[in-house]
Amino acid sequence: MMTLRAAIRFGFSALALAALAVSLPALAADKIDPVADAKAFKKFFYEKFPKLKPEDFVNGPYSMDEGLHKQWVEKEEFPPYEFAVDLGKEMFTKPFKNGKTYEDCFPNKGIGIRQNYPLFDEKQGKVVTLELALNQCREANGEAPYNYVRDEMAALTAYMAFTSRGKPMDIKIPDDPRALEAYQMGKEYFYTRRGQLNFACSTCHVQSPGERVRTEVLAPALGIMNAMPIYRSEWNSMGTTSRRFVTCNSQTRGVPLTPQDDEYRNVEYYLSYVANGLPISGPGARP
Amino acid sequence: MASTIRVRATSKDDITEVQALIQHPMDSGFVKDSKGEIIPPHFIQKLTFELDGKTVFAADWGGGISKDPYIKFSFKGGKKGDELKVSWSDNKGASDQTTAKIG
Amino acid sequence: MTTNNHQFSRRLILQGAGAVALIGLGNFGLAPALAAANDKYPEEAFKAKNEADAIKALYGKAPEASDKVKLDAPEIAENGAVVPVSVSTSLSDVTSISFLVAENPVALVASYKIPAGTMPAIANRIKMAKTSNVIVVVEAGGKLYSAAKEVKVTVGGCGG
Amino acid sequence: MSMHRIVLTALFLLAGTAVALAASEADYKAAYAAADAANKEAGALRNQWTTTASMLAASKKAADAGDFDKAVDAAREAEELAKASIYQAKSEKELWKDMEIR
Repeated sequence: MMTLRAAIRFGFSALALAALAVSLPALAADKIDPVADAKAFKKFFYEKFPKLKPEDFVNGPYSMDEGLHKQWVEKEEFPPYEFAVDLGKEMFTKPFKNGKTYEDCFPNKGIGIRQNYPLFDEKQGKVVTLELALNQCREANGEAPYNYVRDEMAALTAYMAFTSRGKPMDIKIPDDPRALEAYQMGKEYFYTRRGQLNFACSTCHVQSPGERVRTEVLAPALGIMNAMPIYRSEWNSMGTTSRRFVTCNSQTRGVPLTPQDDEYRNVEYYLSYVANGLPISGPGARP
Repeated sequence: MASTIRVRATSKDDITEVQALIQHPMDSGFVKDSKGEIIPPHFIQKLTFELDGKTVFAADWGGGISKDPYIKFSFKGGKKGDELKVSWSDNKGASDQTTAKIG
Repeated sequence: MTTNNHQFSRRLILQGAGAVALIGLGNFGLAPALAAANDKYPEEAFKAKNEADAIKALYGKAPEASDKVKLDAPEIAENGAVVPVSVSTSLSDVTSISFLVAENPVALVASYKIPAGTMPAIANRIKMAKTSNVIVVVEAGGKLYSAAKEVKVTVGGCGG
Repeated sequence: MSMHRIVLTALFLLAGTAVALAASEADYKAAYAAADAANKEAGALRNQWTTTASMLAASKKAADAGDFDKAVDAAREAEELAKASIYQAKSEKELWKDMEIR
């Protein structure tokens, strides 16, 4: 882990130096340093919520509000996402028409690997999320892709997350300028205000976690991906990471992008990377 | 098809604790869909738990029970390995049943 | 939830055992399970708009408040669609327990029969249309006792 | 002021307001096209607003019903919203950095 991070930092310093040499006025603030970002990100949240342990953040608003926490504990006695996990498990090993299964598309047959997603695929030159990988698997085996926002996709990712529970998020940024760029684009998306309400993702999930906006207790951005997919009482059903992004956009009166567009995959990459080391808690239940 | 009923029953010190989760929409008949039309009522009305032919718990439910209903109760008796029978029926005449071993 | 990973896995395995046990279903008809004389579904009570009418339709009388009925419900519901509510009581000879939500379009939510030997303690999850009193009625020794608690609902679960 | 002049003035005023208010189908088409173009530019910047889309839809609906005054008003509002979203997208290219946790 340390050596990897050191390698990233090293690789990056070299890159930044090269950039400096080309364009002299490059500011220190413009340098892309994921390791420093993740450190600052965690420090911000740990200082904002001194009573919470790092692993509490992956349980979102339930760690922020005592009344909510109690309702959550009661729900977890027999969690509402259990049907999705069972369905996902059944689907995962059921052969496609060509006889292959999802197991054939993933390392370790797909078990206990959720914490490695999203990953930067150097062959495709882009960030590949678990949802995208699942649909790529389907298409490679002659099956139609699933809708990204619910039902089958949520069941599959719920099962895969379930097999990774407790494993620390482990997102890698390979020594590839395209990977760094994707990371940086994701970060930019996260902090960019959009929609008529002029909200960035960070407006709610950095500045105001634990507070109520209208009726919801906002989740902290740190560890928010670790709980995906989630069963939301508000939705009365399961939803994927894609669904969460799309609904966030519409709530700020912005027209959502298409699920798994570059921006969404990149912001998932960024948010997952800065949560490295925190445990996978998905599938989660949320208000 | 997988059962709509999930049951966990555990016996300790002659007390059996039972928890169940049932997959059912539990439409109350007061909710509108995205087109503004009322979703007709569709909910479980009867739920029973039996051990050795004796009812240990029975519920009458209305549409005010949450989607995918959850219930928890305990009763005296029941040993590890005993079979608990669970059945439900809804207002449209559908039903399901299962048995679960007490653990 | 990350803390009880093992416990959860074990639970999944338990369900597997339940599924296997399905084989013994042949002699288990649905009708006999519901055949007891007092097992008729209380249609009228589930039509009543307010809690007093529902209780009357169900029991034919009114309850008295009792501090021996412990109702546990959240101060603020995370979402009206799923409100965990539970009850327990130190009263003896309990024969039934009912849950009502005063402001729901139909007040009666659930009515449970408690045969001898079953503990007078139940947890369930209910819908609430808006902020309202949740009322629990316990029938014990032929008498009715009740407890109530207000639960604030900011996101309704009954059509809102 | 003679009666004659009063009537004339009144007629003139009436005509004036009528000219100012009555939008034609051509006015609507121009206003709608301008709004639609601005909204497409916002789309290229990946920052359309749902409110722009609603106003465009309202404009079209009014035009279909033959109410071109209303259609033009809605189209102009849509254009303003679209322009605001373009402004937002462009200014955020730099402003987002102020929000970053460092």
